[in-house]
Amino acid sequence: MKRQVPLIITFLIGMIMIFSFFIPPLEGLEQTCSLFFDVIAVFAFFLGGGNLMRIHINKLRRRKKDWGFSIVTLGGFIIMLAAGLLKIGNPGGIAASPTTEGALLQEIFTYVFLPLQSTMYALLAFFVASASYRAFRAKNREATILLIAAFVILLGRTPFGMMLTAWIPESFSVLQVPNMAIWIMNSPNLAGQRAIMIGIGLGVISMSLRLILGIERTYLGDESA
Amino acid sequence: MKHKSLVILLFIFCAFTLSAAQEDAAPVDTVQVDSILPPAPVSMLTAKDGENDHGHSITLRWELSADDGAGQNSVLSYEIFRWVPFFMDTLQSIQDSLEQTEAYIAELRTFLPRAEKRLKEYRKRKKPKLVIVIFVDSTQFYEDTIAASKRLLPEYEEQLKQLRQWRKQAIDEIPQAHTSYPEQGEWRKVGTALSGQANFKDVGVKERKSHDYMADHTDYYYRVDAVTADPAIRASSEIVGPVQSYGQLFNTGRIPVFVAVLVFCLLTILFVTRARRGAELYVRPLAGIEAVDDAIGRATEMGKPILYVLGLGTAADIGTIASFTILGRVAKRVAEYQTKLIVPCYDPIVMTVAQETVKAAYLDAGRPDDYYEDIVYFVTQSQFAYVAAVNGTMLRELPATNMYMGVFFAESLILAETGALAGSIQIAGTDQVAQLPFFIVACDYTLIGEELYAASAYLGREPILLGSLKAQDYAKAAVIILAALGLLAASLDWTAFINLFSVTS
Amino acid sequence: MRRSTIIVMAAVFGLFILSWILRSTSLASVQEHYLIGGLKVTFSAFLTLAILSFLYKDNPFYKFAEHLFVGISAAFWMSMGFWTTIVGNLIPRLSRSLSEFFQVPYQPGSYNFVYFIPVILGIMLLMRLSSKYGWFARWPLAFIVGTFAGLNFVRYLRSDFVEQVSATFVPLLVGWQGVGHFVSNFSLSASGQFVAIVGNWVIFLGVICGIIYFFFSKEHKGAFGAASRVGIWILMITFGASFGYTVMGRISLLVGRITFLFRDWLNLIS
Amino acid sequence: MLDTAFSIPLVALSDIGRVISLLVIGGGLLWILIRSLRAKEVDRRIVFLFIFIAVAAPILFPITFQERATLIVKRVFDKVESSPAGSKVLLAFDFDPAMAPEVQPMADAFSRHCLEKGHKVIFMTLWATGQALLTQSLERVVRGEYPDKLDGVDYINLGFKAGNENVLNIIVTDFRMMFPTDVNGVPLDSTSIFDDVKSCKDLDLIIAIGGGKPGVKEWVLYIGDRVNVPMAAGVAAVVAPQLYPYYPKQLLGLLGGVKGAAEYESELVKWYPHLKERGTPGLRMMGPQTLAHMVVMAFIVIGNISYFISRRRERIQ
Repeated sequence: MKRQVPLIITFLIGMIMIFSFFIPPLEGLEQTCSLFFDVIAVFAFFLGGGNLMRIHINKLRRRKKDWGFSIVTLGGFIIMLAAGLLKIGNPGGIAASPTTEGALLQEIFTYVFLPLQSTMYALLAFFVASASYRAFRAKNREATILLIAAFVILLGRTPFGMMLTAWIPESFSVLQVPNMAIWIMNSPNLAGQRAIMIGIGLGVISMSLRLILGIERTYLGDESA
Repeated sequence: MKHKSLVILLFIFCAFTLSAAQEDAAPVDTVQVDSILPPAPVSMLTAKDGENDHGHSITLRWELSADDGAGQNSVLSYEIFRWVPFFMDTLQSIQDSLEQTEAYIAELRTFLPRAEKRLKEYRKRKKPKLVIVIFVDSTQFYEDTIAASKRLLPEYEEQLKQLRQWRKQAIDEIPQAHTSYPEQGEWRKVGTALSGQANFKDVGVKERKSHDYMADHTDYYYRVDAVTADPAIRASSEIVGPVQSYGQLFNTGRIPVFVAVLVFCLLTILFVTRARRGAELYVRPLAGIEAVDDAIGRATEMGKPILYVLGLGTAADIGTIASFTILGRVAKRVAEYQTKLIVPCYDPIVMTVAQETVKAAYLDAGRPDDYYEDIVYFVTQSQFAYVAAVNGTMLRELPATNMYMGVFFAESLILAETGALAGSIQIAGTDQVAQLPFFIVACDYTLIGEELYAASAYLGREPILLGSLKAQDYAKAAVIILAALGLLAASLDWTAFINLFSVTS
Repeated sequence: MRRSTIIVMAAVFGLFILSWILRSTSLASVQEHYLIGGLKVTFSAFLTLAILSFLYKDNPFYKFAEHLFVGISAAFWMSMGFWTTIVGNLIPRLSRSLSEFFQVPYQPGSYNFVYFIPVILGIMLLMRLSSKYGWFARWPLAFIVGTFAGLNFVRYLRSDFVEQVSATFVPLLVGWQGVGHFVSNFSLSASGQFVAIVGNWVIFLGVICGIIYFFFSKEHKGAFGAASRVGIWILMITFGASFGYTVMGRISLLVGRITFLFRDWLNLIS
Repeated sequence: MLDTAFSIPLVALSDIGRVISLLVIGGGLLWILIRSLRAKEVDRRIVFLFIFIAVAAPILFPITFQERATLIVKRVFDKVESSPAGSKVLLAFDFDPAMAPEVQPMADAFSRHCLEKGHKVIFMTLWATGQALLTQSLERVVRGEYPDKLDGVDYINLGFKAGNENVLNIIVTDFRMMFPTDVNGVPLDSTSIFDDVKSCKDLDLIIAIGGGKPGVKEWVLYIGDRVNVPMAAGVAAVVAPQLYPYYPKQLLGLLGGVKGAAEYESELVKWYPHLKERGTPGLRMMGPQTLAHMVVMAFIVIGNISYFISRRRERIQ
């Protein structure tokens, strides 16, 4: 009941998905499964929200470290949820898209969600810089190759690359940095990416097979429960 | 191709000016002939059942009209017509009234209980002592309507049953109805194709009850009109038909994939069984993994902890699953050396699994009492909050070794950078190609993509993993051989071989 | 320590109010809800700076912004999922009256009852929240895993295996018209024949050597070892290229934010 | 090279600004170099500060450069340009605010180009956050700049659906099963743009804009390879290199990061000069990009110099 049923479900659904790829009459079935998945995916969002609530309410109860911030989280969560589910301030009413201009959801998105998320990723710019300063060292042959390639691309992606090597005649134009960058992207990079892609692809394929056949059960979590 | 529409306009303009010019010279009647000269019709129109589908579709192909985008009265689009028997209208009307009835019934069903409830309320309410003229007693009204609807409902249901019956029969008669061609029917437009397009797929729906249901094994007749800017000026092609649609049982366009599936499954099963029988399967050592033991030793000497990060993956991600095996091995060593292990988690499910892995490892190492719950703990399910927390741990605890194994995203660089700052030895491994450069730059050892999976097989020594790894290697060998052959094929343009690998549809 | 924090807090609060006032006054001519408008921009600027403050060190402002984000994003995805998929795709198949309530076109069908299955599975998924019945969640989990495994199995075999293999079928001699022709107009021009030929060679050998590097069940010795060494070099070029390429992306994000601060908040640029 | 589209006093002002900021950056780098030659640690916060200045300065005092479309970008542009007016183009907005600065310029360029050409554009997204961004750019670009274009006739917004790959797996054979209505609850059957469109097979061009998962890779795996509809992509720089193996067989072209956007914009304004004043964010972002790149490269050089010196010291000892 706790372990067998899930394994059977995985097996059946997996098989449907595989066979319907080759057997046209099964396409309809496959599509229904996909639609089921989409619906379940939404419940997964709900689960995420539920988990969040639970964790932060616990934090509040136990007065754990930084419990004050849990109030912020819960507050934001509840306000946004109300704005979203009740379509507060949505000019189009219940039928309109939840993200209509002027709806509270859209407002919060524009003025709170957007700056927060994009700034978080903007932090990465700084870390790239500091990584290139302290970590990007020609320690050995491999590192050196990596460094040179990176340098050429960096140069080739900026107009400076063109300025520096514009004097090179057309008959040697591949030596112009931008062209070199393009060539690296189109040939060695493509080759390397393809090798990795095939490798990982095979990994994914065999893992999928193991999952469908029920050999791989880690995703089921702890045995005891 | 640039400014095509402009060119077309130009041509039309020319056509008019020409005809205008001729007006003086030539007699009037010829002029009219010229100006309304229809375009050349499409030729070689063929229709056949749509390939590799579940039926209910017909594919049309044709040679473009000579006036496509050029010449007099240039063709702007093609309109595809199908001969439809009037019988389909009957079916349609049945459909409509059927849906109408369904709607009525649903309405009544929702109305009745409400009305009865309301009636009860009225009944409860006492009639006022002095009856004013304005006062209307709605009780009567409600009693009547309820009675009426109660009478109507079964009638409607009866009607519905009848209609369903009819529809079923009608649908069964569709193929029969089409045999009456060309009598008792007419041509109807089923779609348009833009100029320059020489094919069209008339796709119907396979649900019998749907409005645009397209019956299989039915004689269909098609015609394609070449239409100019003035929809009145058009040229019809010759009629093709009868053509029937039917479902295929196997998608022949995907045979190469099917073969690959079979071969790969066989390889995997073969090697897994061999490995289970105890065949010794060699896996080459990986620098990153070799480094693990030294790192743990180093940590023990320095008396500093070891930080193991599972990444942002869920328990169903391959990278994470591979990481669990590695964690098990690391935890075992740690337990043996009696070093401190820290495993902050991002995903609750992952945390539970990780806890068991570590617990089991301590048990293996024969030190179950050294294990405590807080070795593996949940941080938060927000990417950057997680990073902030782990960074904090790094800078506080200054671990001797940081291991990042699993699925990582933008946070990879921040982690590795901070780790380097804390002066720890760093071993990373991920199958997220976009993050590999950062790990390679900032870490001492990195397991590249598939190496991560291999590492778990190498450490876990489970026959299943070893077997499937072997199967993957054979698949790679196949790639190399095929690539070599394909190279020859491409160089000697030996297309037959290359076509073997082309997956259509 | 306590005092300093109080001072910082006060300073930030003061600046916030100041910016609000200034922004509102500058907006007064443009829109009628200028107070709200000013508040909006000021607040998002505040959040931006709060996150950036993490670069100095982890601090309460960053934590505030962080926690706010966590709450909001979870709720955002929830409401979007509800309106688009539950209301958009599920309800029209389940109930006519509900569809009427949500004003979505009802889709009658005789097999609609099957759409209760995902609802049940979904509810089982939510049971994970209870420690007692958590194991129910494995059924939907199994469904999810099954779907993905099945889809990935064939799609990856097709796109990342078969298609990639056939994509490696490149001619080694591009536009070959004999040695004479090749030698006579030999050039290192980026669009020249020689470069194209070398490119194809690199692609072919690179893929082969890269794959050889990923061979695990054979020792990397002799010619095999040499090939795998070439493979790792190719991989290193690849990663170098990715790194160089990525820098641009990371910078863009910063450009975006700074532009916001300068244009929308400080009005320094148009 | 420098932007001369300013009135006289402004030119002077911005030039002074440029010179000063360049001097600051150059001097600072020199200082860092000297410190690292002395094998002294430079606090990472200083490094951070540098990158900030390098990016901020060119935003205040704009520097613009010329761009020339490379083949991989040109192919996309030519495809959009050469398809006959009225072709059905699907634009997938699979991104969130985190990558918007990078890919929004492409998204706008694609939308403008398609509407200029008179293509019929179908917008959709697999990211909940994408729908909010989609609303914004529809307001700004489509309704703002092309008020005569009609919703449901010239363009349609299908919005977001949950389920990632599974959404694609459905629309590959049936749009209406996944999207019974558009984002505003209008049934697809009542829109003329979907008259002849049943599934992705009936489209003339698919352009996926993204940078995460689900993203372009999923589009190739689930749609591009299954239907023979030409497919192009505009992606964040992070994922662009991984997509090269799909080019040119599975993707007809690829725009990588802001540079890709800038190249596309340069091509766009060449053909449609009146689009110039609508703004070319991609081209404008290349200024800060360039300076930041120079700084990063300088860091790499300095870092390695100090590394070698320290290694020599170790050898001597």
